[in-house]
Amino acid sequence: MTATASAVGDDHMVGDARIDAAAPRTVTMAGALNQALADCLAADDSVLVLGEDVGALGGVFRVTDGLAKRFGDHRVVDTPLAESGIVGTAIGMAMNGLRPVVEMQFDAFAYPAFEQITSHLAKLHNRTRGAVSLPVVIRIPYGGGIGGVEHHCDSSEVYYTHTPGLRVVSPATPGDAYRLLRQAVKCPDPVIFLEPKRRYWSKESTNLVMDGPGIDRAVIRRPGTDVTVITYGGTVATALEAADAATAEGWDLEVIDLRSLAPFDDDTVAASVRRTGRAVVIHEASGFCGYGAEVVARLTEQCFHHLQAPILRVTGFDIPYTPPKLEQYHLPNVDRILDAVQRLQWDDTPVLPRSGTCA
Amino acid sequence: MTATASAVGDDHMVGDARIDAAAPRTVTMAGALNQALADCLAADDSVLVLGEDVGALGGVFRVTDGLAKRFGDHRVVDTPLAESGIVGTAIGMAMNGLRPVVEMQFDAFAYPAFEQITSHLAKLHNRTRGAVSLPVVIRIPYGGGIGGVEHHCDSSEVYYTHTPGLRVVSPATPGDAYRLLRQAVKCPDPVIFLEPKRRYWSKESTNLVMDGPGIDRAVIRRPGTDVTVITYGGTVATALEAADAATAEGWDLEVIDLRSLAPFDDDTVAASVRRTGRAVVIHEASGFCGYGAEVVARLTEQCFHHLQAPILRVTGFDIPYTPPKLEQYHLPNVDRILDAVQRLQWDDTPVLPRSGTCA
Amino acid sequence: MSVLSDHRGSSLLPSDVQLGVIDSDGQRICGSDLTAPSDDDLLRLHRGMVIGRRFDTQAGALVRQGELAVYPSSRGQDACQVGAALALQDRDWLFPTYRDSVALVTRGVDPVQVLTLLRGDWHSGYDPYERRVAPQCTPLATNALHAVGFAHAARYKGEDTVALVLIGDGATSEGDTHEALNFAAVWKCPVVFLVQNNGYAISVPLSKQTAAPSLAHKGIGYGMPSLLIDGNDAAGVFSAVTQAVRDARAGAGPTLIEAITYRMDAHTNADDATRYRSIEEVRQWAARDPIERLERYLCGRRLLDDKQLTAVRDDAETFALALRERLHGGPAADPDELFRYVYDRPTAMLRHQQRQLTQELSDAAEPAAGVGR
Amino acid sequence: MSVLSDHRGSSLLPSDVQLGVIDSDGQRICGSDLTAPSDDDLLRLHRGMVIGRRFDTQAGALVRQGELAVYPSSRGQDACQVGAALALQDRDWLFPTYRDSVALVTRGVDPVQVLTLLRGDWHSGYDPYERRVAPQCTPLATNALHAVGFAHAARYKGEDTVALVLIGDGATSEGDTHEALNFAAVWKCPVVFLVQNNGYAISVPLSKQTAAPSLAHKGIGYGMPSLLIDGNDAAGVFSAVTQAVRDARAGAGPTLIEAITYRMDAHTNADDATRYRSIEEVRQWAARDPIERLERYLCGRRLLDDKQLTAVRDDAETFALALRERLHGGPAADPDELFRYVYDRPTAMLRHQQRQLTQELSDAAEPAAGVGR
Ligand SMILES: Cc1ncc(C[n+]2csc(CCOP(=O)(O)OP(=O)(O)O)c2C)c(N)n1
Ligand SMILES: Cc1ncc(C[n+]2csc(CCOP(=O)(O)OP(=O)(O)O)c2C)c(N)n1
Ligand SMILES: [Mg+2]
Ligand SMILES: [Mg+2]
Repeated sequence: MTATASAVGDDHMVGDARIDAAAPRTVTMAGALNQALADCLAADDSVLVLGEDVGALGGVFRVTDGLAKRFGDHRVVDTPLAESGIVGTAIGMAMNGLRPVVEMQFDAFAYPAFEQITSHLAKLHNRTRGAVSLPVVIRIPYGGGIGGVEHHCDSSEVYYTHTPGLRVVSPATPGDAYRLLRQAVKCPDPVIFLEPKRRYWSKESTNLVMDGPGIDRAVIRRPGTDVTVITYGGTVATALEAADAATAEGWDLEVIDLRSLAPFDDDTVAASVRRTGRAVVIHEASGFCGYGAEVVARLTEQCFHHLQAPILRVTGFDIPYTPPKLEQYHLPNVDRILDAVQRLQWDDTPVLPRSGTCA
Repeated sequence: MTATASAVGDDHMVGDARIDAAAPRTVTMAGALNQALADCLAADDSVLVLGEDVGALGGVFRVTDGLAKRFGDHRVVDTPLAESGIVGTAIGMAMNGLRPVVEMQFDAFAYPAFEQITSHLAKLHNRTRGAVSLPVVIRIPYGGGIGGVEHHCDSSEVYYTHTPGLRVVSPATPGDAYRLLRQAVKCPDPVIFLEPKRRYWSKESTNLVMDGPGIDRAVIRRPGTDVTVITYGGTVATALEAADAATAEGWDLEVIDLRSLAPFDDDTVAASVRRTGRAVVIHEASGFCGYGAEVVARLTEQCFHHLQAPILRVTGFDIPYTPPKLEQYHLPNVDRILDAVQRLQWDDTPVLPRSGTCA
Repeated sequence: MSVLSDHRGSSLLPSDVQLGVIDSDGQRICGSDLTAPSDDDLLRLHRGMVIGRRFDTQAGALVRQGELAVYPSSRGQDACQVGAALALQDRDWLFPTYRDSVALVTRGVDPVQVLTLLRGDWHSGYDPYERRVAPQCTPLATNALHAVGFAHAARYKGEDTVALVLIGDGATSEGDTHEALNFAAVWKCPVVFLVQNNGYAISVPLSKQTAAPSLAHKGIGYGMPSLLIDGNDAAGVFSAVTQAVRDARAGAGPTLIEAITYRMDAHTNADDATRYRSIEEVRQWAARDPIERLERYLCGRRLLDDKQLTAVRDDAETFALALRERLHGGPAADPDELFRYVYDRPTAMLRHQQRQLTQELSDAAEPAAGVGR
Repeated sequence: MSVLSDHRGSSLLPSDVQLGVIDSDGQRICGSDLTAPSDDDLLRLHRGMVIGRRFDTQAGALVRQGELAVYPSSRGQDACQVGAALALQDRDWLFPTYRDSVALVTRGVDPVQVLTLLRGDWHSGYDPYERRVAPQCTPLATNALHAVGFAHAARYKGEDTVALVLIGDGATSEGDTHEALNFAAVWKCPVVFLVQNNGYAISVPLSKQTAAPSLAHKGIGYGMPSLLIDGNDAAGVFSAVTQAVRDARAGAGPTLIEAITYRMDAHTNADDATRYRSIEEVRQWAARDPIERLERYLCGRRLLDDKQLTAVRDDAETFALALRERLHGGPAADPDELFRYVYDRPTAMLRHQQRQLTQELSDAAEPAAGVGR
């Protein structure tokens, strides 16, 4: 079943040509994504939007609101209910010159498409020595924090980041949602586009523009000197909150928004960690073999002699996503982040970690 | 298409009651697995073997050779060709008290079953507060080294180890293949059983017995003092070779065979790393967000102040599995392992790692 | 040498028109291929629907009061919900979806436990083995395969249990539906597939879901007999499912039944149905209400009088009242449970994480100075 | 209000018997529903099969000589391979599987490039856009969806391209086949599905794969017309596919064709077919050889004489010889390519890994002292 809600503000006309994208305005992330899709559809006839309920309904999160009306249902297509079918046909369309933007309704409902994604979408360019390009974007609302029932709150990023051939990106702000989605649609590689559900309704006053940091670059959302906090998508805002709270403790946190999970922007992140000497990685997904493991492993190798303490992870527990009433216990929050920061051996007497520790 | 080969030696009668499992004999890994299945089928009527070509053909690797003949095709079932169907029906059978042992023909052909595995097999016990147990074993021939064409050589372990609710194990020797498979069939949790294809034909003279290290324990295959080499499945033999070669360089490597990838045996491995102060992780799968990342991350946290150098990874490149003629360049080998060992900062002057380094 | 069976099986095709027992005016349909249920069964169907409808309305109200997070109503599909549930024997198994709460209640699952999922306390609130009902399934069509495996295992064990799958029209597009129908037919499993075709998958109308003459026409492609029935006729649904269950139990294999029905409410409370269907369409279906239809028939045949009708409705009110009361009193969700059931026994890592959380919660309970804990 | 179309479409059912143009004795079938190809087309079919068969035999020999890692032969399925390939126009697209090398060769893909995959040099050896042939697909049934998407895009762009999918009987059990048939029918795509039913999926016989009267009977469940044909009759296959392609091009939507055939060799060279089928069965199918049958017909009608036959066979030998020679001379696989095509441009990480490998290889080329490098 599906929680439906209008994430698009009513104070502006979404999916509407009358809006000048470059003028600053207050926009939700869902609204920014909607505008990005509208602008992509308007700019390029080869762009198609495909998915379940993306037409008349405008998607269960209303990200495609108004698009079918404006562009027609040959451009914004309510498909039959079959995710492997959606991705598989999108691959065929891309082989024939189109740029399909696919919506998966919720993370766990992308799993039926796993074979098409891993065995074809990720590999056809390589298989054909570059003869076939697949500029397909798969939009997946990911993560929890919205009180969703089982299967509606998975964080499935590692399934994709561990699959060579895919790009994986996730926006943290409305402005970046617009930018990243337009960049993703333009990108010749297949892109898994992870939309943090809990931030669909977050607002920002911003210009919606495509230029700025490239699709594969991380950005420093808050400069700081003591600890590098590395995160992406839904937990960037949490990290920024934690950074504010940390000032009271006298810690100056640098917050990095990865934006691109694959490839990883080593330059930006390693430079920060070498500067601060301490780092914490945050994500909602389970810790075990989670994305944070890669961040820790590569940065530890790259920055070993600069590290004052092991890089710690603040992640979801190693459990299936919780029922709605228990998600507060599962999700990384400010306290847990500050707790991890505190464990970064500030007194320089090594704290022997507890055995079996993970998060 | 499928490479078929008899991996079961002809010098003994596999799947045959006449064999006394406990008497030492020379056996291939495929033969040991065959014997384990035979013994499970003989011991417990609720055990069923399901898969594509597991009946008359005996499986493309002949692991189920002779079983249909001996136990009947109601116990050893050639299913219709549909992997989601196989796993989905196995779940239903387990709900009704059976213990299905499922064969997926090759790693990449398990992907159609991904939704059934992640959304149900891994979660039904949790979903029902323990009321429903799913003692299902999914046998997946994994990894390369056999000259297989595309889709026949994936190393898909992280897709499963990152999914809470699944156990993931992989044997490295014939004796342990027997033991682990029998333990997996007995286990009340769902088990992903990864069989290293390239070791199907490796031989060992051993007793086939169930007791010994438990399903969730790592074992030290070779004790050593200088470096802990952590690996599993197909690369354990490679690591042991490397350890032999390393003696010429004066390095005494300790080789740990994880056996259980999920859960991870922190006690055994962390104790070793604290002792040696240096570690290398090896696997065939791509490095990025590979299993080795978790090993590095958790051990770095647990053993930070014992580490003389960052824990290094020797893994496959971050590319789709290679065509047959190029796999030699992709697979971890003795030279690469020794090279990693050499980079473990023996002179105590920090070697600044190259930026962007990963493997 | 022939790789094909000789049986060309056009007998496997469904009828051209929807089969039923009682038409939308409450009149008995003459010469129907479906056997009319006994009077007792008709009264059970009526009672089940009245109570089921009351449950459904109650759940809707609980959402508005903030007691439930979400509720997918089956109002309008009452005949399918109740007809199917009552057609099963006690030992049979039901494999329902999120839409089928009323079928669960009809089968005797504790309504408070039915609502556990929607309240957000846990993913499923009942022990499946108690009333032989699998957890309500959210990933579409996946439950169909579980039912097939379950039914196959029953036969393997020599038991005569039958499994009944409930899926929607949208779910028929998923690969898992295909694989389930195929495995069931090849293995001749004692399983019945009931497709509640309510014309929509959330907002997507059937015309965008299939180009087939009917969904029941899929049966022949698996060598499976199929039926097309009026899904708002409780007597017809009961009769069709009862017969299919009987056949399955007798070893005749699976049946595919498509029941044409309509969901009167939105997909869930969170959905806005005005975006994709007309009020006129809803109004037309309101005239085919399954409860009114059966009441008209029963009253016409004097199997039900006003007093009895009032008594049934009172029972439904009592049922709803008890549900409300018991729901308020429920214990709070327990975070310790998060770690308890991931595996048969929690792993060391999970025990460690559980201790961390416990520590955190007890730290938070004490007034702490700063963040230091 | 009706959620169902009125069209009950029993016209969508296949025939009871396999349609064909020329029977196994080489006689023209009278009154067939299939149009007989022109004499020119019959000669093209014959020539295609003779050359295709020679290619197939050559590939088998190359496996035994260790030149190829593996080869899945289509011997016996020659009529399907050649009949289907020749039925396409130049601008149409073919979506083949691992089994369909002969169809590729027939369509004009360079045979050396066809063998790249099986030689193990790369995953696919040809540029799909050159001869409009998708890479041979290994994950079963997944190619069917690609074809549907491709065909849909063609219509979207206003082009009249048709896509032809080849799959096997086993692959019809996969969910992707179902989803592809359904998307194609709902979207009315210009796509033709040709199921080469050779009776086995590796070792598994059709009886364990389906209980349907025929695989073509699946069509009606999607609202798709279907045909059951004799897959060893090249003229029949050509005629059926040509007609379906023409319909698709004209906007009439997709067709499902089931062709009954047999693979004479094992699944691949690595397979041991004696484990699952009898020599007697193979012998019976040998009597239905598609090439002999057409030759008998053509010679009977004096469209082909001994001299011409010899000429065709000589051409086939020349073809095989050229293949052998060119294959030997091919360049060695290049490890640098491993990194080049993963993305449009190699990422920094991949460039780094490529440098590591290059360094390793150049280190290994020099005699090194110990492991120090
Ligand atoms: C695999 C999967 N994809 C998508 C969804 C999201 N979803 C929930 S209900 C629904 C519509 C289902 O329609 P139908 O099968 O007709 O059942 P109905 O809701 O009408 O009872 C969708 C798309 C899901 N639950 N599972
Ligand atoms: C998804 C998937 N599962 C399993 C396999 C392994 N496999 C390769 S060919 C084959 C049999 C296919 O049979 P069929 O579709 O009848 O084609 P045929 O080989 O007879 O031409 C199998 C099981 C695969 N390639 N893809
Ligand atoms: Mg529906
Ligand atoms: Mg076949």
